[in-house]
Amino acid sequence: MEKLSILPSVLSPASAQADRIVSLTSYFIVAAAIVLAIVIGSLVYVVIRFRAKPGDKEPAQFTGNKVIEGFMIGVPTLLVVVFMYLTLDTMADVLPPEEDTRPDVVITGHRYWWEAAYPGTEAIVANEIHLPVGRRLLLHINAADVIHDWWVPALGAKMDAIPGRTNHLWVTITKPGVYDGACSEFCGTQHAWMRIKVVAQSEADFRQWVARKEKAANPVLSASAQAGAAFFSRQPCGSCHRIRGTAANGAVGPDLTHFASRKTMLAGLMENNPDNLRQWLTDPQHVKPGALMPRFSYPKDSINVLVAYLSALK
Amino acid sequence: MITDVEIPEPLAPLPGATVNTNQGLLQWISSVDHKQIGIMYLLMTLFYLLVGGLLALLMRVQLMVPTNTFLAPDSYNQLFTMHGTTMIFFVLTPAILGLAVYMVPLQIGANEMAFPRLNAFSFWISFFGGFLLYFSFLAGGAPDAGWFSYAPLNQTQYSASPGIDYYCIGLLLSGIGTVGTAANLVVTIITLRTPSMHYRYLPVFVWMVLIDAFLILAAFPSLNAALVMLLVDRQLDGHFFNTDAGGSALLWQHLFWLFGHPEVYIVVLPPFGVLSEVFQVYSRKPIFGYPFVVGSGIAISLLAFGVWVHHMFATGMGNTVNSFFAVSSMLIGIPTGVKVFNWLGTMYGGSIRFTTGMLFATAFLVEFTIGGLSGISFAIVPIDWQLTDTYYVVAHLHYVFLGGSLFGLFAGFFYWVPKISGRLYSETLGKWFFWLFVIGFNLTFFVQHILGIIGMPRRVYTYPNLAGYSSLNLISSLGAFLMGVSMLLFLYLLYDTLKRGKRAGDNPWDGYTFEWLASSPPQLKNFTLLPPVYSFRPLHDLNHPKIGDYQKPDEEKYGTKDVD
Amino acid sequence: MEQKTLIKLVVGSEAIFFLALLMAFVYFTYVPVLNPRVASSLDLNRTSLFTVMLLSSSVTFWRAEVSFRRGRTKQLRLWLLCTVVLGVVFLVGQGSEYSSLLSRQLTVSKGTFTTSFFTLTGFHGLHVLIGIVVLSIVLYLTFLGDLDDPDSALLPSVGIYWHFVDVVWAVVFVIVYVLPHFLTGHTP
Amino acid sequence: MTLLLYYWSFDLVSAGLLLTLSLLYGSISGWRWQSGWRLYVAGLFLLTLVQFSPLHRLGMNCSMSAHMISHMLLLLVIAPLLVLGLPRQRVGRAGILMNRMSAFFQCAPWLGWLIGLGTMWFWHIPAVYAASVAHAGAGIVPICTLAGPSTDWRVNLVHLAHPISLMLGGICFVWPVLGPQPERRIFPLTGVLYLFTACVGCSLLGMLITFAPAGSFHAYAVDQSYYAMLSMLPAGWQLDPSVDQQMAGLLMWVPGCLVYLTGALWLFMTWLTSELEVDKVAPVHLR
Repeated sequence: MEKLSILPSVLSPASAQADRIVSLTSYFIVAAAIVLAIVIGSLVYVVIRFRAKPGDKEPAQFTGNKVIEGFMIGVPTLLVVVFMYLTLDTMADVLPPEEDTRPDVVITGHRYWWEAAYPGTEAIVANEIHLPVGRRLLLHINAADVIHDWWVPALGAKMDAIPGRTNHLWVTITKPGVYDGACSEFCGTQHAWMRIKVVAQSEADFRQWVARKEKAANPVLSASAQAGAAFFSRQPCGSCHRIRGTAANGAVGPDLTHFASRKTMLAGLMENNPDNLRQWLTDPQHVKPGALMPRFSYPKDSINVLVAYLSALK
Repeated sequence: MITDVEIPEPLAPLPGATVNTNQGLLQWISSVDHKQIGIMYLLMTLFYLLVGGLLALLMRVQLMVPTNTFLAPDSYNQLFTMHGTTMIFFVLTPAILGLAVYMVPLQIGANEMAFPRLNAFSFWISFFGGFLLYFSFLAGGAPDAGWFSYAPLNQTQYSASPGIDYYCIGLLLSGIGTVGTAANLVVTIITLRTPSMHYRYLPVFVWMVLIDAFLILAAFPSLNAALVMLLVDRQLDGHFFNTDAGGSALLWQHLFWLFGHPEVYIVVLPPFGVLSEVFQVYSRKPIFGYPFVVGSGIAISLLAFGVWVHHMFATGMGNTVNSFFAVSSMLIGIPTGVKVFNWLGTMYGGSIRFTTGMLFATAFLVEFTIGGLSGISFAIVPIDWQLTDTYYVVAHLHYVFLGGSLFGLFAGFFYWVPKISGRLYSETLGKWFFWLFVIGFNLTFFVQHILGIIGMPRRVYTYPNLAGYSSLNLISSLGAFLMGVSMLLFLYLLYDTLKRGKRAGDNPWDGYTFEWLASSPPQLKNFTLLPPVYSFRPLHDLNHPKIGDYQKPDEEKYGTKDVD
Repeated sequence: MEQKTLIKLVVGSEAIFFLALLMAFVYFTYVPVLNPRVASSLDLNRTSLFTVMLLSSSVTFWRAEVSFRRGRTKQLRLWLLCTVVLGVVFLVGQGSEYSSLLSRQLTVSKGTFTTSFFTLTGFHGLHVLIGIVVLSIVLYLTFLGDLDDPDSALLPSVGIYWHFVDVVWAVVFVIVYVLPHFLTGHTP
Repeated sequence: MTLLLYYWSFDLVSAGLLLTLSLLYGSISGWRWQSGWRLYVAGLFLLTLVQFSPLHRLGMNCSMSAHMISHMLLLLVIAPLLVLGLPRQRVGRAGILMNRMSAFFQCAPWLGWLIGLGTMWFWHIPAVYAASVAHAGAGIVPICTLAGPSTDWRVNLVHLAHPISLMLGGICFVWPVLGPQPERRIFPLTGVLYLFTACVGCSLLGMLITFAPAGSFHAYAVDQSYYAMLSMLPAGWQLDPSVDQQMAGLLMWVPGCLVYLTGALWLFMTWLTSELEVDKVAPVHLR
C-alpha cells in the first residue's frame, strides 16, 4: 500500500472534490475490511474446527436460530443507514447542481480526442487542458459523436459526455501539477488512445496561458514552413481543422492553432516531435488505426514542408 | 415405509423405457429427454467456456506489456465484446438452465419437464443463437461495441460491420430460448412436484430456480425489446438510439440495464441454490435458516428491478435520482449478506467433508464476499463516480461472475457429476484443478482492483507505460495463463472420469434430495417409486430415520423456533 | 392446467416487452411536449372502427369457448370463424393505415415518432397475425373433429393469448390514437 | 422548521371521516377493543396527521413531494393498517358487510389490484393533479374550515374525494392480501406476484413523473402563499420545482415500491414459517 500511494491514483487526490471522495472511500475500505475479516475469520475457524474426522457420527441436526438471523439482518441494515448518510452528504458536496453559472471550461469528447473551449475567451485547445488552481471551476461536458467519459482520477468524479446532453462537473484543484486521465466509456476503435492531460497552474500562469492561446496563429515562418502553409491551404485540411488567423476553420478535427505547443499528440499516443508528425501525416491509419484522419497520398517533400509548418505553430 | 406414489407425467406421454437407446447422434439431436437436453446444455456451456476463455487469453496476451501490437485495435474490441457476450449469454445463462433442466425434475420427483418438446426447442434455438453470433466472424467482423453495446456507438454510422446485427439476432434467438425454458421450468415446478412435496419442502436449489425463472421472464423481454429497437435502427434506418436524428442514447441504457442488472442475479441465484445443497450434504447438516435463505433469494430478485440505475450514476442524471438508487442498491447487500452467513452457519457444527465440490463452495464464500463488497462500493455514488468503467469494475464483475456464479457451478459439477455420468471423479485431479484455478483466478483479478484505482479504464486495447501499469498487468496475464492451464486439467479430469472413473452408485455422498434416489445415471424414466415428503430433505429422512427432520415440528425444521 | 399456466407466463413476459415499446413511444412523442404530428397524421376514426372489430373478436371468442364447453361444435366453428375474420379485418385496416402513412412519405426513418409508431403497432400486428394463424389451426382441428374433449385446455389457452393481444391493442389505441387527439384537440 | 410546525389545519369533513371510521370499528367489534386495535388506532392517527398536519399544508401549497408523501401514506400505510386492525370477531351488519367484501375479493382479487392502482394513476393525471391541489389562492388558508381550502364547493369536493378515494382504493387493494378472513385471502405466492406487479405499476408511474419534463405538474399557483410557505421551510429543503417533481416521482418509484416489496417478502416469510396444515396430521414414521 505504501508504494501505491506514490502512484497517481484515486487515492492521491489533488482537488477538494476528490479529497471528499477519498475520505468516504477510506470509511468504506475500513468497513469492508472488517466485514471481510469477519467472514474469512469465521470461515477459517469453521474449516479447522469442524472438518470431518474419521469415525465422526452425524452431527447435531440444528436448523437455525432466530436471534442470529436477526443480527444478520440488523447489523448490515445499520451499516447501510450509516453509508446512506455519508453517501448523500458527499454527493451534495461533490456535485451540486450548476445553478445557471457560466462554465469555466466546455469540454467536448470527439472520436478519439478531447476539445476544450474557454467561454468568454477565444481559446480552444485539444487534449492538453490547462486549469487554474484554487478556484471552484464549472466544467461542461459534451460529446460530438458517441458517448465518451471525462475522467481524471486525481481531480475526482468522472462524467459521461453524452451526445445531445450537457453534463457538468465541479472541480476545485488544490495542487498545481500535471494530471493524467483517460476516456473511460468505450467509444470505438481508439478508445485506448483518448487520454487526457490536465495542467493545473496558478491563476496568473493560467491567465497568461489563455491569453497566449487566444491569439491567432501568427508565427514567423521559415521558407519551408511557408511552403507548408501554402500546401495546407491548398489541400482539404482546412475543412476539418481550424488554424485561427488563416482560412482553415473546420471543426471536425482538433484545433491546430497552437499545435506545436502541445507536448504530446494524438491524445497521448506519442510525443509531439517532427519525426512522429511526419510518420502520422504519411500514414495516419498506420499510426492510429481507426482515427478519423484519412490517408492522403502526399509526396514526401510536401509532407516535410507540412511538418515544418505545423511545428512552427507554437 | 415407501409408499407407491403416482409420478406426475407430462401431458403428452413419452415413449416408454423400451425405446431403442442405440441411435447414436440422432438420439441426442431428436431427444426430448430432460436429462439429455440438460447434458447438451452443459456441453454447449463447456464449449463456449473454452472459446470465451481463449478470447480472454488472447486479450491478456495483448495487455501483457504496454503499447503492445500483438492485436490490432479493432480485433481487440471484437474480442472483448465477444468474450463478454459469450460468457454472459452462452456460458453462464445456459449453464444454469442446463443444470436446472437436468436436476429440477429429479429433485421434485418428476419424470420429465412439463413440456419436453418446448424444452428441446428452447435448447436448440439458444444453440443456433450462439452459432449465429459466432458466424459474424466470417461475415465481415464480430460485434465490437462491448457486450452492452451502448448507443449511439451501436448505430450503423459508428459500427458499420454487420457484427451488431448478428449480435441482435443471436441474442434474440437465445433470449427466446431462455424465456421458453424459464416458463417451462416454472410450470414444471408448479405442476409436476410429487404430490406430498409442499412448496415449503422444495429443495433450496429448486426454490432458486423457480425464483430465477420468474426473473428471466420479467427481465429478458426488456432486452428483447431493446434489441428489436436496435435492429429497427440498423436495418430500417430508424431513430430510437440515433442521437444524430433525435434518438436517445440513455433510452438504450435504461432498457439494457433494466435487463442487465437482473441478469446478474439470474446467473447467480441458481448457483446459490447449488451451494446450499453442497454445503448441506458435505457438512452433514440441514441448511441453516432455510426460510431466510429462500426469503433472501426472493428479496434479491424483487430488489433486482429497482436498482438498475446504479449502472448509470456517471451519466449526469442529477443527485436526486442518484441518491434514491444508491439507497436501493445498498439494500441488496443485506439479503446477500444473510445468505453468506447462513452458509457459514450451515458449516458450523458440522462434520465437513472437503471434496472438490466443497472446496469450491468454501472458496466461493471468500471470493463472493470480495465481489459483493466491491459491488457495494458502486452503490456509494461518489466512489462509483471514481471507479466505474475502470479495471476495478472488471475485477468486481469477475469476482461475482467467476467467484460467485462459476465457482457455484463448479461446486455443482463436482457434486453432481457422479449422478450425471455414473462415475466418480479422481479427487486428486479435482484438488489440483481447484488450487490451480483458484490461484490463477485471484492472481488475474485481484490486481485488477488496484489497476482500476490507479486509473486504468476498462476496454482499452493497450495502455501507456505509466507507473504500476506494466507489472500489475503482467501479473494479471500470468494468472490468466494459470487459469488456462487449469482448464486443460479440467478437460483431462472430465475425460478421466468418463473413461476410468469408478462406478459411483446411486448415492455416493449420502445426499438429501430425490435425485440421489434415482440410479446413476438416471434411467429414461427417473422414478417409479417415491417416499412421501415430510421435510426439505426427504431422502435423508428415509436413510436416517433416527435423526430425520420428519419427526420435528415445523418451527424446528426451519430454525424459526422462538428462543426462550 | 400446464398449458394455461405456460400461456399465462408467456403472456406476462410479452406484456413487459410491449411495455418497453410503449414507454419508448411515450418518451419520443409525449416528451417534452406532445408531438402535434401524432394526432394530425393518424386517422382516429378509421382506426376506431377497426379497434371495435378487434375488441369484438374477443367477444366472439368468448362465445366460441362457451359453445365449446357445451359441446356445440357447429356454433364453435361459427364463432371461431368470426374471430378469425375479425382479426383479418383488423390487420387489413392496419395495412391501409400503413399504406396511407407511407404514401405521405411517413416512413420508419422519417423521425422518432414514425420509428416508434411503426415498431409498436407493427409488433402488435405481428402478434395478431400469430393469433390468426393459431386460431385457423384450431378452426381446422374443429373441422377434423379433433377438438371434442370439453376438458381440453387448448381453447382456453389460445383464448388467454387472444384476449391479451386485444388488451394490448386497447392500451396502444388509447395512448397512440385517442390521447394525442384529445390533448391536441383541446390545446390549439 | 419551527415556524412550519405551527401550520396545523382543521376541517370538519376530515374530522367527520375520522369519526365515521372510529364508529365503524365500534359497530363491527361490538364496542370492544379486540386484538389488533393498536394497528387500527395507528392508522387513524396517521390519517389525522395526513389531513391536519403541516404536511397537508405543504402538499397543498408548494411541494409536490410532500403531496406525494401523503399519497403514499394513505395508500400504502394507512389502508393496510386499518385493514389489519379490523376486529377478529365481527358482529352486526357491518360485520356481515366485511365478510361479503372478503368473499367478493376472494372471487376477483384482480379487481382490488385494479382499484388500488387505478386510484393512484388517476390522481396523477396532470389535469386531475392540478385540480386536487387547486385552491382559491387567498393566502395561506385559515386554521379552521368547514370542508376545505376554498369557498367554491366544487373545488372542495375534489379535496374531499382525494384522500377518501385514495384510502378506499388502498383498502380495496390490500383486502385480498390482508383481509380480515385469512381463509379468504389469496394464496401467499400469488400474493407475492400481486404485490410485485403492483410495484411495477407504481414504478412506471413514478418513472413517468420523474422523467416527465419539468412543469408537467405545475399545479401550484406561484403566489404569495406559495412563497410564504416556501420561506418557512428550513434551508436546503426549498426545492426547485423541477427537482421537487423529480423527487415526488422518485418517492413513488423507489420507497413506494419498497413498501410493496417488503409486503411481498413479509407475506412470503410468514407463509413459509407458519405451521403447515398437513403437519397437523400425525407425522408418519418412516419404516
